[in-house]
Amino acid sequence: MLAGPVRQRHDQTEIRIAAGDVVDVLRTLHDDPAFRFEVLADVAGVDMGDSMQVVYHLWSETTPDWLRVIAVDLSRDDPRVPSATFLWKGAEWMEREAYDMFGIIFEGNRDLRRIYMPPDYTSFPLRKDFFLADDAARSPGQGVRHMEQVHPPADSEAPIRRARGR
Amino acid sequence: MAVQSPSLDDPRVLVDTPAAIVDAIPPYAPRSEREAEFYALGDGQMLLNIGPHHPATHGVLRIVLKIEGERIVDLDPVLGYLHRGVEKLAENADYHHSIAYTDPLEYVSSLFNELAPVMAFERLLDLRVPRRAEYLRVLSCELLRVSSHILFMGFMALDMGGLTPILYSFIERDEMVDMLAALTGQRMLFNYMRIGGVNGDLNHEFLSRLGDWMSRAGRQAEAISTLLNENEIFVKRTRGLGAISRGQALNLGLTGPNLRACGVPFDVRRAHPYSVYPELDFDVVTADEGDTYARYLVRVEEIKQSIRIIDQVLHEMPDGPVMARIPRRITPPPGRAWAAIESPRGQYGCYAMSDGTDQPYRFRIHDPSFVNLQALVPILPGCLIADTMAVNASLDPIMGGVDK
Amino acid sequence: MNVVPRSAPRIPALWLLLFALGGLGTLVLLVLIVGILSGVIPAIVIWLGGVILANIAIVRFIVAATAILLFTIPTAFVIIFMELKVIAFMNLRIGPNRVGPWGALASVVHGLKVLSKEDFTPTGADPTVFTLAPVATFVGSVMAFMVLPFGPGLFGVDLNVGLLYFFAVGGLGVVGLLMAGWASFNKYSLLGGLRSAAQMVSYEIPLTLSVVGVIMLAGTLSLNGIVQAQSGSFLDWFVVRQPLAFLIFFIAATAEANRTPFDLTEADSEIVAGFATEYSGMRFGFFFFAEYVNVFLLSGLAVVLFFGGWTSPIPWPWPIHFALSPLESLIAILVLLIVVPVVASFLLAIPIWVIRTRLSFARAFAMGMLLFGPLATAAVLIYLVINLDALLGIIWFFAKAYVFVFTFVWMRATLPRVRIDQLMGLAWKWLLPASLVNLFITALAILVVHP
Amino acid sequence: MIPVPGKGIAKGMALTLRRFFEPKVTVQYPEQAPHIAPRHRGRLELLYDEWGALKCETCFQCAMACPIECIDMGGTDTRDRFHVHWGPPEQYAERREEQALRRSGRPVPDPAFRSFDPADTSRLDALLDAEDYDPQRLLPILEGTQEIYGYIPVAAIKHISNATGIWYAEVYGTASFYEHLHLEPPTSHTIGICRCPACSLFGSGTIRTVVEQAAGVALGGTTPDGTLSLEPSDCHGENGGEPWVTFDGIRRAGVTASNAALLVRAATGAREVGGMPAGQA
Repeated sequence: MLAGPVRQRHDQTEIRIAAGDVVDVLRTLHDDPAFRFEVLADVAGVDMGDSMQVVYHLWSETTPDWLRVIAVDLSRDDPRVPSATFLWKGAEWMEREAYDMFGIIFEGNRDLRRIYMPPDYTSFPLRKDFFLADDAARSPGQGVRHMEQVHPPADSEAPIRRARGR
Repeated sequence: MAVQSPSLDDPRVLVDTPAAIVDAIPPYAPRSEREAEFYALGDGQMLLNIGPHHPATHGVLRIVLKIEGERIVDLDPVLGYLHRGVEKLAENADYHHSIAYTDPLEYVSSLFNELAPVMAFERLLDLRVPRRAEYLRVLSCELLRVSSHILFMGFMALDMGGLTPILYSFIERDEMVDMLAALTGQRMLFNYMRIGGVNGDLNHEFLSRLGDWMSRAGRQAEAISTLLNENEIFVKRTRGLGAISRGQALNLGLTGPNLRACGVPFDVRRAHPYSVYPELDFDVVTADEGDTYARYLVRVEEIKQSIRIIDQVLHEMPDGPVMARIPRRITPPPGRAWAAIESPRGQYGCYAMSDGTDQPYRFRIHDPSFVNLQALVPILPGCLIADTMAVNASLDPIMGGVDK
Repeated sequence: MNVVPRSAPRIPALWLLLFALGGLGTLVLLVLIVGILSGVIPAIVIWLGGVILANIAIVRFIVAATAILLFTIPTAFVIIFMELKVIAFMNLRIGPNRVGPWGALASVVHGLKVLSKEDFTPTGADPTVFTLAPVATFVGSVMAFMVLPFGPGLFGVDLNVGLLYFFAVGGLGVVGLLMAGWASFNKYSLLGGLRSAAQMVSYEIPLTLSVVGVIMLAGTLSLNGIVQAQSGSFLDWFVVRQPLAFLIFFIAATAEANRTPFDLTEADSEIVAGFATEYSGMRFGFFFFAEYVNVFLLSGLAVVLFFGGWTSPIPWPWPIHFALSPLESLIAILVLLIVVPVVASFLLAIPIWVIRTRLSFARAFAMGMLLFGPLATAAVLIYLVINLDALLGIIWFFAKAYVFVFTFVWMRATLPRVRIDQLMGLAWKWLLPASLVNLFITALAILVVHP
Repeated sequence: MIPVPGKGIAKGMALTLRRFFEPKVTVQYPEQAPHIAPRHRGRLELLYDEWGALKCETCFQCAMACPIECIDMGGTDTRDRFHVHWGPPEQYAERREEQALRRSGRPVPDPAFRSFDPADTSRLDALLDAEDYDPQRLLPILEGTQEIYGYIPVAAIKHISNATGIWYAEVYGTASFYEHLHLEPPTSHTIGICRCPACSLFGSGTIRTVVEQAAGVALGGTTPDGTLSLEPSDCHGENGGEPWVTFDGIRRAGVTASNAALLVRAATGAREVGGMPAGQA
């Protein structure tokens, strides 16, 4: 079921799973008396440049580590992942946020709409191909692009910053 | 049949059919099941907008209440009026800059907003922080926790119509903030936590102010307790209101005093110790009722625990540097780190990814207020309009943190 | 260049005014002389006097109404200032301290500010009702003043159903609030208006019932009569015989006056400003004034009903009464004010002049005046207080009333607000039964004591 | 313990009444200055050294480092020609208006850019395109601009700034730093005088005085008609026993104080009378 090696660093253990296994894995982690991960610390989306990820952080009193569950390799064009609201109702808004910022669709979330951006907004701001109006990274050490200046918009050929390493 | 949604700009609507505005149908097709369900008004129901500019919404929260008379049927909190895109900004700034961006998130307790990312970055860098710096972090954070909780008491009273407690709490907060200004150099957005330590050592003025304050620590908190704790009106309005069960609280992802008031002793300082908390002696305050009054009492008790911690920290403060030796431009090796701390509102987390450059690749702030605010939706239906404010105040959200 | 020739020399405006006044004065004098000589003016005076004497009640009413209207404004200002200052002091603040001595004019400046602001009518509001609502509220409060006895003989009208009239007219204020809530076209206002209607209707009942005991004891509905029934020492006050009734009355009066902890109609942290949400300018000012006038009104009523009105708590032990006619007392006052200081100063200055100290006579005289002037004034005041029951009564009445105003303000500084269901529950489940019980006990006691 | 109804309320009322008589904590601000900690760093201020000179060197480091871009620097250069503005334009109201006008397509009356004369930017566009609008290739862009116009006009600086996203101040700073880049139109003739101690020993000082008097402008300036500019030049220690004077960049030997005015006359076309500058005659 694991889609990658288990890593441990500092006080965090990391497992990687495929998007299809999220329901089973989370349910097992939550319900199995050996795990009892009762607290969902965080749900976050990540844009890896060529794919998307959803990162869950869990806490259990059975282990001294935070558990990081990463659902890897979501398609950038249609990222879909099952919702965690069936276990933690509190995941609803965090998933809404991930949808708002990355466009990740959480199937099963009853209230999947934008939470921060206005309802008629069309972009997903935290994606890596969304450049800031004054993006210091675009002109290293040189300064800033201004909102009103003519510059290549997000659909240009300027390279997307992709995650190097893991 | 396509429903022609009324526009507020249409003069005819205003003159001829005011009811069309009163019914405030969203000017777009509902985008989720829940929204469709919410905006379908039953007989005798009406929508009431509380906020975004409302005296009692702790910032710019907008709550759309569906009410029948005074009774709440359903509600839909609308966020985003204070959204600043801090995560995106931080991903486009270098590591030191990102900390400055996180400062104004939860403006009531900004040291905690700095601490979480700083700890995450330190984990990315495999950096060890000098012990004196750890103690200073704990000291300043606990001071701010006291201030934040006292402010909570005042605002809770204010939201329920009491005028005086908020001013007493601001007396205390003002002292605290002046004191921290002597330590950090700023009154509100401290920018004190730095990667590898803190931005300044103890100084005479801070210590004299702190000693002054410690001699009468919590005086105003006690005054507010006298005003509220036994006050029949206050107790009657809060006891049994908005009760959350243990399972429901965990399911909702509540953290901090809100969770502890439901009987779950989850305090990140104990559940997953960081900094020097394992060496300090304090109790995790819990209550069993899970109602608004219990949430209030838990916070009142936490003030005392924090004062206890401050006392210990002052006695055990080691000597040494307050800053690790790190370069100005830091490029952590590629990796991921998660750091969670116990802020006055609950578990404040920061998830940082590095790709080897000097800017964070992904910078995620998990704010406890954001999750705690969700609890309004299940617990408020059935209550009255006035209870919205009491429950909202007892959950203690800070919209700067909720909206990021 | 086209120069306009100066047609008239420039006269200062002041001189022009004086000329005009002089002309006018001469004209009036001429008319007067002619009128008196021809006997027209005496006839008019006699006729007018006859009319006034014949309609003395109406004249009294008009005078009283004017006096009360004029009186409400400073009262509201004083109470607003008190509210600002007392709450500030209880909050460990200083409060207003810039305008006037100790900031005493802050409320006046507030009033001027409200007057100068735009009077805004929101789109969708019903303009007529929206405009009339503050008037209705204010008129209700002011009309209730008419029966309130400030001192012996100092009242607008002594109705024999005074208390009934008071409650009836006081209830008019609710209509204004309801009108405001409905006409504002705002959900907060509507909620506020409905809350106020529900609250007032509920609290009128315990308020009125709690007073019935007092009525039974006094045997009259006239407020004057009730006060006279309590004359004597403070042991004769009805609060001693009706403590429960007073408690109920006080709680219900707090609710009637929309004061914390029962200020649900304008609960600022819940429904923004309730019925007043859409009001601005002087319309809001009327609501504001009416609220504070109401506070004074209910304090005054509490004093009249339970605390002996204008009677002093301890009967004046020395019945000194110079039986002087008004003219004689006027002469006496003048003598006291003018002659006594001068004579006394001379008496003080002459020895100094005789001994020839370095002090000049003029300076000694001035010092004497400064010394004896205030003394003489104080003497006049004491004389007046002793001799004019009205003045003493007014002082007692205001002192007692302001104790209650202070209590209202004090409660506002301390207490949180109750919830609407608790408010109604208190009225119907506790206050109403309690007042009924009080009523029965009083009736029983009267039956037993005076069968 | 039997709860007494009203006890809590009574306790609260007692507390507020006690507080009514307690000393107040209000700080009367303008009269009573609050104590500000020595460590307070909430105030931006420019420091002066012990001689009273401004310590700021206008290096723009602070403006560049400020994460929220609240530091803004602006001013005119020493000749009051180029308005140097560092920081995002959103910060100033007049700049906002300027942008609103620009967006709406109307002309932009901006006193900060009085010297902004429009220039034909088609060749500059081609150049920028060839350089890929790359901010890191600013120097080649500026050199090419000088080749196109003969100097670097303000219009070109603004155009480069807009097209590449480099701040105006940075382009200006680069252009003014390099000596071979000129911010002014080239004049017909240039007289250069070296001011090094060696040349001064041989009389370059007097030559300079004569030339300045004859031309009516100071060293570093240009005559009002633009025919002659005086500039400092450098002999690099090779003056060979006489002052280093150049005319149009070519060394002229044998120039002395007596014949230096001839150089000026040669440049301005001999329209002067008795040593008075041509413009004032």
